[in-house]
Amino acid sequence: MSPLLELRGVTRQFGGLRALAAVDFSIAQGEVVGLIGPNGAGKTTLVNVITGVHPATAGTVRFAGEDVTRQQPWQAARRGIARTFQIVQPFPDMTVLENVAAAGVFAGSAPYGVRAEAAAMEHLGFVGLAERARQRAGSLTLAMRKRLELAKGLAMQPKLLLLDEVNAGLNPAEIEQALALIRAIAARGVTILIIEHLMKVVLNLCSRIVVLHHGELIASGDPQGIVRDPRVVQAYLGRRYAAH
Amino acid sequence: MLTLQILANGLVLGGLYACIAAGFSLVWGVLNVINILHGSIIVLGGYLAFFGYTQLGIHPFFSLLVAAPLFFAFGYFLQSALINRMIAAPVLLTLSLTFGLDLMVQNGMLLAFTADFRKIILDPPLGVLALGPVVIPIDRLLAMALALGLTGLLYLVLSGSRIGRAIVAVRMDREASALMGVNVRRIYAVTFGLGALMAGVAGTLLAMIYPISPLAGTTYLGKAFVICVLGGLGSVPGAMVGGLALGVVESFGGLWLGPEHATTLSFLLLIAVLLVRPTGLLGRKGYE
Amino acid sequence: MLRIDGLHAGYGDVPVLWGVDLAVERGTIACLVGSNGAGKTTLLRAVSGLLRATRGHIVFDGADLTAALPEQVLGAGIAHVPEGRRLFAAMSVRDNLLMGAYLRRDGAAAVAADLERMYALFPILRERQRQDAGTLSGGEQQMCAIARGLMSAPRLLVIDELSLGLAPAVVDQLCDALRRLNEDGLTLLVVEQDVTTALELAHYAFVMDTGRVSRHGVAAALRDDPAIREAYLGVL
Amino acid sequence: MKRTFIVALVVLAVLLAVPLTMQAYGLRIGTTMLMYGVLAMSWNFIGGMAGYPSFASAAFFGLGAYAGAVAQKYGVPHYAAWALAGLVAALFAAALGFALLRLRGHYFAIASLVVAEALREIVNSATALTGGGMGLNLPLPQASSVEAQARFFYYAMLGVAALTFAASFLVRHSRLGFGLRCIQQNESAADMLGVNTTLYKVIAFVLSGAFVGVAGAIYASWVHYIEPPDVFDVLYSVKPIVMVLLGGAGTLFGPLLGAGVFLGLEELVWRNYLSVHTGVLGLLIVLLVVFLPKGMLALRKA
Repeated sequence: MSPLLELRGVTRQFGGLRALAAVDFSIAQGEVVGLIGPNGAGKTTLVNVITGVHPATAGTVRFAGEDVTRQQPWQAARRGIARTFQIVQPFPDMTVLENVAAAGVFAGSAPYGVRAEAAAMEHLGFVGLAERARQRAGSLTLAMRKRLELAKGLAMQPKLLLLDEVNAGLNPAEIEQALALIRAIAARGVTILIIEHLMKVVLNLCSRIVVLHHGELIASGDPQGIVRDPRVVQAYLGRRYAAH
Repeated sequence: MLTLQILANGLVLGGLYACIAAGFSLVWGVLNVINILHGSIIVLGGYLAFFGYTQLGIHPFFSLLVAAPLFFAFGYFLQSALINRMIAAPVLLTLSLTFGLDLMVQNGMLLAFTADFRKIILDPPLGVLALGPVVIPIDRLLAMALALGLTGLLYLVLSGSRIGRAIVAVRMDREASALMGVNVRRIYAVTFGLGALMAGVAGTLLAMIYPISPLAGTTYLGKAFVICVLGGLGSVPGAMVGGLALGVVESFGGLWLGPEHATTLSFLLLIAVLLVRPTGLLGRKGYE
Repeated sequence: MLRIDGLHAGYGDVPVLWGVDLAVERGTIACLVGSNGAGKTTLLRAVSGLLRATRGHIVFDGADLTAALPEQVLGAGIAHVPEGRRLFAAMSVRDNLLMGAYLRRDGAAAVAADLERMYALFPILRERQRQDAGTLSGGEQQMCAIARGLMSAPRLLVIDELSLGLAPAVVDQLCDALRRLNEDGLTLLVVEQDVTTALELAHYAFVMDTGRVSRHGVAAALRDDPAIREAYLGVL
Repeated sequence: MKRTFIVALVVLAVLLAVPLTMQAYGLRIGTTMLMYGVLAMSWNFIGGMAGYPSFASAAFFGLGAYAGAVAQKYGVPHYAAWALAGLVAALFAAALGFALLRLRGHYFAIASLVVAEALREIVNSATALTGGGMGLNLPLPQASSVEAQARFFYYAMLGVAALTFAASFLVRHSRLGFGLRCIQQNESAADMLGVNTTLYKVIAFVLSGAFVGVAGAIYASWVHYIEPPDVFDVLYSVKPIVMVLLGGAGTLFGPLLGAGVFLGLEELVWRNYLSVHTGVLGLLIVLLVVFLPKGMLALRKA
């Protein structure tokens, strides 16, 4: 079976800066993959390339058998690639419900109107925000906004969900809740790519981990192998850590 | 030979354009506010010079010395009293605000000065300077030299003085400037004051060359837009290059297409540049 | 020297700080660690007057700075090196440093002498002094940002995200410089994501969690605390 | 939604009945108010719903006026000429939209402002077609009396205003309107959610041009003489913005309310203080921006 997402030789250049250098990797249908790497390794750039925000300077991106290297972000959304943001971006003056309904209407297949709102309400229930449905999205706390992002992601009816640092800024209890949510989403058969800082999260959720460093893919494999890989330990965890 | 003469005319015109645009560009770049009032301040400067000359016999080159502090104070006051309140508002609101102010000033000028066109006619005239085949009236040449000199002076102030560095710093990063101890609101007021000063001074020089009327400001405002986009926001060298370029383009355009098309040409140039390089030809990205 | 009591602050209608208590002793290096979004940067912004606290107090050397403007905080002796350096990119290194001295009224000679001190502290800045700050490498930019903060002759230097995106060797070099400054009497408050680096550098540490200081103590003791090791150093 | 319908029907009934009781002066005011309503509601598509600070209304108005006038000069009957003017303005808006809507903020505002100036210059110099600075005369419609003529134009303008309102209503309660609101709130986030932002913005821009074009053509027939500085006047770009700001941007009735209030103020000032009327308009704008930036409808919520 061909992979759901496949990147070949993907390079992204910003002026003189090479943010991604010939990255090859793929994700199979139903996988939960973790993408880790130190700050500035190119993780968010990779997500931006996949979703068409910054098209690749070289290389190809294939999604569900289709070449999508040159797609626009809205096309990516309609093809079934949903993403959440490191810095959450709701429509602040719309209600929580409207935010989720928008995702369903424009990326999913919900027709505009009452039915879109009903579907949105279900997703809000799933992430535990049902009682906030009529509130302004701008008035949510950070943890709630992260859950709103997940609800929006789900409403887009994605084949592939890209979670960019969904746990950043959450406390341990909130992280536990978020992990449970992500597991529940994966159980629905959604393929997930998690970009994470916290090793704990990735080790807990992912069947496979890929490591970016200075825009290059330096390792890929099962979690236990990755944490023992000396190159990964040096690049990501730091030599001080390796010495411990 | 005609080419040389047209080029000379264009450069003389361009020097004045640079002076017009420098202040406008500075205000836009630093405050992220388009000052629609800029054109009317130019015209006010023109009236100051006109009445100074006809009523009191003060030569326009000297009324500069009065105009500069007067318009600086006007701009400083306007910014601290009114525009600072709206500085963070959406584009539409700040634009409407300066537009409303402009309507008030225009109306005031119409009442005070009527719609008649006025022009300073120097008596005795300063004559012309002939450089081979190229002939340039001396009053125009002096006006250009003064305009370029003032623009250069503005550049020196911005790059070499403490307050100038603060203005540039605020343009690049408002918050980091605040962390350096810069009082951003005061810098905004100073910047707006400098913008008004440049406009007023440009007006005193223009009144010797072109007839002024209360509604003439719109044309100059249009030129300032075009130059800003050509040269990039908030950059004095950009305004200088953009101004000279526009002056030359307009005089050659007038020659080849007829003078009535000169304005259209500059607008088409503006749209073309905006489409190709939305941050201006020489522009670098501001903080907006 | 710096004392923060029950500080609440946030952006618009989103609260970020929920009663922060923290104290920095004169002559020490304190560090503030915590996960992304715990509120470390928000706390520093509240201290330096970029953000108005909704409740609580900030007191520095006996002066109440809770409602102070950025220039008043700087004038009181606290300089803030912001996250991401925030240099004036199209200005020369030298002009950036001079911007740091913007508020000083003790004369050009004193400023020039301090400029020399900065060049002695970070010699690479002397070589690059005519270059635009935007052309510097990441490590050089951080040096420039620290030096710019020092040019205001502060008594407390606050640094946000010291090591962000920098190579380990550069971080070591910066830490050495900060230790020397501390030995000369400067008090420091450093926000750092890399807990190992932070606990090596500092005398005393504060751990932030969702808008509060959840633990604090002598750095060496925290380093051996199993809970900290588990939460922030990973599970290995 | 039902209440909206009832309110709209009542307003329409009143507007239909009003001319029966009015003299020429009242009809002139009524026609102007309806025209302002069209301008304000049209600007609301791009400026209020999508949040783009457009200053292109004068361009659409002038273009429509000249398209209608030139068509009638070549013998096209006036209804057809008006429809043609709307089409020309719409096509122009579509082409312009693809080019300009990539710009944001001040740059978009200025580019759209400049378009009207450029059009005016072009019309001014295309003397053979437009009469240039001499202006252009339009044939008078056949009507029995001055009153009947005034009534004819009143109803024509009412027709366009009703169409514009219907379009606003439909857009507001559709996927398109929802998408425009998303764009207004956060364009790049809307893009990520699957909103084809370019297409939506262009549609909004076309809607903001088409009805203004028709209104311009009717205006031209109504005053039966046009010249470039009159129909390309920058105030045609600014007044609708003031009206919408006055009434409340992005709302359905706000622009209409704003148009009514604005015209009332304008008439009052115009009649009593003719020499300072632009100054008072300016003062009004300044006060509005400083004290009531969210419009009169925001007062009710507060």
